[in-house]
Amino acid sequence: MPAVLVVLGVVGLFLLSTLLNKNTQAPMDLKNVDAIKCCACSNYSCGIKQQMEEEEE
Amino acid sequence: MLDKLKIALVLLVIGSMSGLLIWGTNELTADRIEENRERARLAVYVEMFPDVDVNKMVFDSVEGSNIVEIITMLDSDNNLLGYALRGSHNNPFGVVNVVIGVDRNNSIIDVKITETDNTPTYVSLLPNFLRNLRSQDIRDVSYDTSTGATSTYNSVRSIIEDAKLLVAGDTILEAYQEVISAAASYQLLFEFSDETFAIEYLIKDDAGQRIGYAYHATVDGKELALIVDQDDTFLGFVGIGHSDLDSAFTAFEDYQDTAIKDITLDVSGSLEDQIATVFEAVQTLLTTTMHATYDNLVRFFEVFDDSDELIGYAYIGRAEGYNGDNVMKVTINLDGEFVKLEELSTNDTPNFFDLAFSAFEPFYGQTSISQDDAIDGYAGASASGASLYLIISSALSYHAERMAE
Amino acid sequence: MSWTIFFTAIISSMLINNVVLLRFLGVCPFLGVSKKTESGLAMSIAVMFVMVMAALVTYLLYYLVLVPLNIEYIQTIAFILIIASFVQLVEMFIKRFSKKIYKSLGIYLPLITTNCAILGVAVANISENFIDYGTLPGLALAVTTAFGAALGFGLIMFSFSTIRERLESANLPESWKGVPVALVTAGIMALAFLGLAGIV
Amino acid sequence: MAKQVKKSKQELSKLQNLTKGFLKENPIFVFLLGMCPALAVTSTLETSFGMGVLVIFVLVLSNVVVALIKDFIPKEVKIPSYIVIISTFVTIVGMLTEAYAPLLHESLGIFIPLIVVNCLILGRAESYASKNNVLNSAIDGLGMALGFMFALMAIGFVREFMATGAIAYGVFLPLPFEGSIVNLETYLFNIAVFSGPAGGFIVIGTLLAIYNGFEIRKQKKAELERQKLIEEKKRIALEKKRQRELESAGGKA
Repeated sequence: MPAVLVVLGVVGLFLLSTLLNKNTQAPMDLKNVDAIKCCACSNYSCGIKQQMEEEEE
Repeated sequence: MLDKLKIALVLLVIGSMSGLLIWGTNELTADRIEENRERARLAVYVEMFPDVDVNKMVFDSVEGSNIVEIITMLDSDNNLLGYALRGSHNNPFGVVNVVIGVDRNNSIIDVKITETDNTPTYVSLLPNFLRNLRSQDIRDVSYDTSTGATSTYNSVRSIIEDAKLLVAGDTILEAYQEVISAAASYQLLFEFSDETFAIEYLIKDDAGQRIGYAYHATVDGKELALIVDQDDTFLGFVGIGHSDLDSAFTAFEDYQDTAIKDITLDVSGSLEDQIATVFEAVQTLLTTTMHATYDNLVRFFEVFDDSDELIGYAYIGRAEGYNGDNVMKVTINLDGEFVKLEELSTNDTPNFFDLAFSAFEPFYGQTSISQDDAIDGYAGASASGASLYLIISSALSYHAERMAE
Repeated sequence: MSWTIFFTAIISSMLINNVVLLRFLGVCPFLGVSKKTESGLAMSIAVMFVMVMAALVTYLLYYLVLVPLNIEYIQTIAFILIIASFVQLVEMFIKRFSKKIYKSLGIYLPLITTNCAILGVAVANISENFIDYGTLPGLALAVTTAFGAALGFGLIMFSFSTIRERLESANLPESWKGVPVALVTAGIMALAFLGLAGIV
Repeated sequence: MAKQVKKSKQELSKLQNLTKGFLKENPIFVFLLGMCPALAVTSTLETSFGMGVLVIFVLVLSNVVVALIKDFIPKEVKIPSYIVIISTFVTIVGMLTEAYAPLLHESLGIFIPLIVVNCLILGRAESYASKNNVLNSAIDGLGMALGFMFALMAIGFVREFMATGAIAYGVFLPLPFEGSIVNLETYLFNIAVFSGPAGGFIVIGTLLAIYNGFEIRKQKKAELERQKLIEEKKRIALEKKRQRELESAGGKA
């Protein structure tokens, strides 16, 4: 059973940190970046690149 | 709030499901994984000894050698298949781990590098070298000299050399046990440079008591040992790792259990004559010198001046220096004064050894040496100096003890 | 144990077992973010911070929780979750305390969770059995190794981004432009790095 | 380079869904996802195949589970849920491999746990399984994983052949045969660099360039066709216009 408890523990930790992070506003004009978008994106340099370029413009 | 609760609940369910699934899979596979890991660990041995019964391997750890472990290989009917010697050596590029498989007749089955930090490009130069070792007798192994991977090569070589010693050592002990059944270990006492016999070993029983001495010689290309007990009673000859000379040894059976000093040989035959030469050389040694029973001493003998008058005693001692044993001769005069120190053999760096050696010259004429005074002299050459101090102080106190009797 | 072992660990994980070129960890960010020197360096700094901290956290988790409880088999899930939560926390702190840092480093943090170099180094640290040196020296060694790996990552990101800036303007066949030529260049760099194998 | 794949709005058929991963949406050659394993475990055909099989398991299972529970997962905790699900399956698959194919486990080593951070899996969960039904998600997972495996095996085939002159040499999987399927006389060529790190980069780069070459030719052809079609249409329009003009002129006349 310790396996289940430890897994639950780390899941809880992750949940907590995710929620905390979600609820913290990114400073002013910057958007929150979503990890999953980078992964699901079909461009090899992920969404990050476009976002950077947008910011530079 | 309700949202948060829902989130927590969902993650709780997912987390528990995941934990349960993993736990369940582990329950199913744990035994098999354990078995696989064990098999992988032993794979190198099983490859060398295909018939080995994995459950009957006996692991004996070895100390003071590049060989870490000797594994005895038995098949399912308890027949001895051979030994695997696992060795480890550090060179400047990291560690080299080697497994040497030796069958019951001491011939090498295979030599494998199991793990190394050495540069792979160089390690890959070794397989031919390793292959050439196969089916050689480990006690008489010969190497290709050049592989292009000097460090790795030297590491493997020093591991094999130690394996050789261990395996050969076992045959020596087995040979002794034919003559003295109580023999449990032996220890190098002295290597002779220009005698008919080469090495003197001290034989001990399992309580560490001195029970005899062995003198090794080579006759007709075969190694033999003459064995006497602690009182120099002749116990017999024995072949080391072979029985080829046994028929020649029968000529000496008549003299068994007699003090070696009192024996007058009368044998005939060419082999017998050669063995008799060895016998007489040992006899001469044992009549002119006596065993010293101190740990760091080998033997002592009387010293005479030109007019054959006794002027003192010489003690030969050995102790571990910086790079192997130092063997020294210590002369003590009739007043018990330390009068001379001579070097018989050393592997220590000459500069340091000389520094240590000269540090003891000021003590000539003294009957005892205090450790503190000695250390001041040889500071800077501590290993060499400590070995010389041990030899000299052993000689002095042994001498004092003998004179008191 | 002597101090040289830490030096050896850094050199070895930075050059001889370079994460990107010789262990193939972190290839995706290597291809994605190495187009500009500036962004490559920012990414490397973020990776360095997370990698060192992740090595510390996973090592402690493994030897203080998983091993005593005899549940080493949940290593994978535990490590990725603890790394992911760590990244989230770091992101949160950066958001809160410095807009400037968030603008330059923060945007790479989400990429880092799925950067296999982080998890890879953490898992490799465990399988290297640093614990044989003792718990604390082992921890120090694990962290040092991670630091060296991050330095190696940064080195490659930097040197490769400078090469890449040139490649962009090179006159190449249409089909080789972009990633293919970048990969072949990386292959040639890997060949060069193989030559460092003997230095420790 | 056409990296952006056009999102086709119309529904793909089941078969198309299964086969799209091979060329049109190949995870490695088109999306460049999972490059780490693509470089690291492709030194031989067997390890490539083995890695492919593991990815098939993980991707299909995680896609199915994500599609099953997509309605229950709150939007804020999508990533945590997906990561937990994926890493659960990776852990399980890792244990099964170690139990039943220990040699494969040993040769893949650290890259089994690293399937967790393979963006292919997380990416499919996010962009497909969370929006489609269970059956389609399973087919999508299978198709993409097969495409991944196909790419790995193509790389592994080239690398192993160049490095040893053999095809499928030394089988790690619990298959009923051992040894090499085809072994040329190895001394003819034995370019060890291809089994090493440098070979991985170079082979993938070259295969990618070849793939791009074909794509570019296809695009050019399509472009040419389009141009022709446009010209044809223009010509027809022009002719019609002339005819009309003629007619109207004739009418006037």
